[in-house]
Amino acid sequence: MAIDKNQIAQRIARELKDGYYVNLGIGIPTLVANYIPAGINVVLQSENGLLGMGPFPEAGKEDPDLINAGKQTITTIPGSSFFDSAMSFGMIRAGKVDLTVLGAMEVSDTGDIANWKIPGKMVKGMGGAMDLVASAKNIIVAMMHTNPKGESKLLPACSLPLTGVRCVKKVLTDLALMDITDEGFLLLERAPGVSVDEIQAKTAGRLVVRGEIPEMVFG
Amino acid sequence: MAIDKNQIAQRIARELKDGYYVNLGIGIPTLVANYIPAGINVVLQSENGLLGMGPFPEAGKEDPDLINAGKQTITTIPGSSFFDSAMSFGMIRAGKVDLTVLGAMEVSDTGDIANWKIPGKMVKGMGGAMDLVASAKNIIVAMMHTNPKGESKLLPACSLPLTGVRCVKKVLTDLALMDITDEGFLLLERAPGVSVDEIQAKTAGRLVVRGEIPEMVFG
Amino acid sequence: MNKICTGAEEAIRDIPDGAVLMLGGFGLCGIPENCISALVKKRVTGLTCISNNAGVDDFGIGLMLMQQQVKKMISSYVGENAEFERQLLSGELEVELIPQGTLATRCMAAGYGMPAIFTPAGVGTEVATGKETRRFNGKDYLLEYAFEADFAIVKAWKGDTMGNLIYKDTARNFNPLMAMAGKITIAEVEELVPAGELDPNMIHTPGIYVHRIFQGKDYEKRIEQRTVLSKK
Amino acid sequence: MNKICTGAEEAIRDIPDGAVLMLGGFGLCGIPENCISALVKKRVTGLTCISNNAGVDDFGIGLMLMQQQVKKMISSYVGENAEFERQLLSGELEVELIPQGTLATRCMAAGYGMPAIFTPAGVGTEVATGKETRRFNGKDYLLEYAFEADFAIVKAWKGDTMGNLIYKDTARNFNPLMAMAGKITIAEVEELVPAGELDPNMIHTPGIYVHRIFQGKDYEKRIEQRTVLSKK
Repeated sequence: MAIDKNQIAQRIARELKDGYYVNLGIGIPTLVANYIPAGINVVLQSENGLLGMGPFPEAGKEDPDLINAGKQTITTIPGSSFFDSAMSFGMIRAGKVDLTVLGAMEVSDTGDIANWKIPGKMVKGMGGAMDLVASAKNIIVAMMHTNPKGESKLLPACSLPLTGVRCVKKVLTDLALMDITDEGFLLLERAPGVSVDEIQAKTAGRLVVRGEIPEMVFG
Repeated sequence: MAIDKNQIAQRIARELKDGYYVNLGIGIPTLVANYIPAGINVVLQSENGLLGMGPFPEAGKEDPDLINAGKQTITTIPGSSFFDSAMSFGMIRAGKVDLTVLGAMEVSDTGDIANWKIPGKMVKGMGGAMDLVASAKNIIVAMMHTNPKGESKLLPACSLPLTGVRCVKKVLTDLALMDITDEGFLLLERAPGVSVDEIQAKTAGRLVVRGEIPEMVFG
Repeated sequence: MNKICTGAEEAIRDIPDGAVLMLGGFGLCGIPENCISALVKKRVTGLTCISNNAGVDDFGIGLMLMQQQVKKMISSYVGENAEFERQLLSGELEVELIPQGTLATRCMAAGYGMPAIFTPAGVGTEVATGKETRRFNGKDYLLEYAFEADFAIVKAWKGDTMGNLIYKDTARNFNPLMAMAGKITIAEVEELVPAGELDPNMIHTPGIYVHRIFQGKDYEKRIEQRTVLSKK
Repeated sequence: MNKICTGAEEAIRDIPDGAVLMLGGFGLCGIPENCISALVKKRVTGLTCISNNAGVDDFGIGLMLMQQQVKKMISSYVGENAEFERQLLSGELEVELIPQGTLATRCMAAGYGMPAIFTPAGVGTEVATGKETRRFNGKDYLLEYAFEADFAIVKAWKGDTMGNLIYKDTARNFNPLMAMAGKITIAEVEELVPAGELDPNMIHTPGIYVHRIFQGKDYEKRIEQRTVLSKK
């Protein structure tokens, strides 16, 4: 069975290591903050100028001067720091952020990503996505395996305008966890009960299946 | 009679306008701070990271964390601010400093300046001088008209390694105040009792003398 | 040296039609509310606005869009604005979208006297079209030019009579960068204090970058996405 | 995540011979005294030191020069140091002199992930020799590359256990820039406090740039040019 967005977040959270600085994109990636494993300290970066993002505030304690990149009211943890947008993207560009998690509309089997524009539809802008994907050392994409029409979002080449080229390292969908390698999507784990055949059928790009593929386990 | 270094500083101080941000170099330029005219507020920039430099501290109140670009202990005025060296030279490079006053070993009649290196002698380095002269909107050089050997320091072309090219706007020496124009050094004022002939004799570069040249007046 | 204005009207008095403006803020956070109101009242038109976002229909730069005062927006993200969308699709409004970090750094470059910077953001995408690409250490970068504005309009938390500014929390965002990039920089602050009251070690924008300052009033500080912890 | 070291010896434990170091400070102001002492004690050699100055004969980087630990200095100003002069003239020491603003901005460029910057400093002088010159808006600029160091060693006033740093007065200078440019950044602070005690709005160097931190001791803070008001 396909995993839900909370399980996607939960699985990604296992990629976190103690001491990581992490940028979580809008949508499913934001949920990762809810599943940080015990004993692991990570510092969340919000590209509008904050290191040390905390949970949402209690009702009545929202501060309009304190928001995240999704414009949501948030809080800070002890040891946080504020800075301007140039320094924020400076530390991103300099590779100081250890892990970036973001959503996508399409990912190619060479690691290209498209997530900002659908020609013919209203264009809202790339925000910080192009900066993030161009500079992050380690990018995990979290998305559905197929679009609402059932078409694969894992392609030989993106059909939509690109956000970045050869930058994605790992993709986690509702069906599978994959590394991006020179040979294409290397299947690492299956969602519980989802067959390799189903994943293969829903992956338009090159999929590499090597040996027995374990199921993800959720506690 | 040639004016002394305090009179040089006093004359330069008359070039200050209310609201100016000013960078004063080491040596004679530093003395300008002592002669800021009444009713005029200027903010002194020290390129090691301070806007709003005040006078030297009272004895016993020196703070090793508070020095100027000449490494002298100083104080601050109300409304001062500290910043790092990149921002300091950033504001210099962006032309935010209204006036820069510095010393020189040689100035050419096209506005080139040499003040950092004497080949064959120990080289100490250019410090911030090259940044300052490359970016300042308005540079006044304050120096002696001749070197200790009696040779002119106002030349057709500098003989020493350059600090900057075509950047000096005005020169004040112990003998004369001059603008630098396309035609060369345009004589504006004479030191009291110093003749045009003497200035001419001691100026190796092109000197333009037009009409009657007034004497500087010191109160 | 007098940088102090009585209010937004005086501070923006000479902004002409067709001016290039920078406006600080991220979303509706840290936007110069007072100056925007005054610009709306003054009905200055034909503006080019460099701002990370374009406000919402009834707040922020959206108020200026509503009156068709804006000819061109240069932003990184312009969603959440129906009137903006209408003007864009009808061709009334010109829009240039650029990556957020590129926008920030192009403002900083102006404030630091650097004519251009290199960034990898947008390499291999349509953003790179017509731009110079250069490889350093095996990685490609775009050459992007410094942004300057006739007027930069920023919002700070505290300011003093010398023009020194301190921002609060994530309301800092683009404000200190744009403050450095204006030919004339106008700062509105929640609290204006005499010179000497702010700690000189804690100044975010040194006064040298600020030409006009005033204490704003009636800040609404609208929240775009109010999110709170769900009760357990 | 543990960035805290017991002292300078632990913080610099793995700096090898031949390393490229950045050392913060301007003159003797804001220099990492504890780490310099530890480097002197460790007798690591063949170092390339990027630092605005080279200390004086018996303080600062001068102490390392005295033991001939430094192979190359990259600085803007190196006066006031007799042993330095002797080594330079004898050819024992290599020196690269670069304009102070260029030095500062090349450090910042590394911290901001920008491979190169443009500056007009040195155009038309011997500093421009062999460098690419480019004209923007009628003015010439040199292309200068970002500086990176194996270790950046900085001194701050206060720091917390997350690595956040605050500097005092003009002891800030190059410290925050070099802190951003080290592959490994070591910070010594006068006062180390638990996370949460420093105001997040007043952090000069966010902890993400700092890998090791310790509370230094026995600061001498020597004054190079003691100047006081003359008694009237």
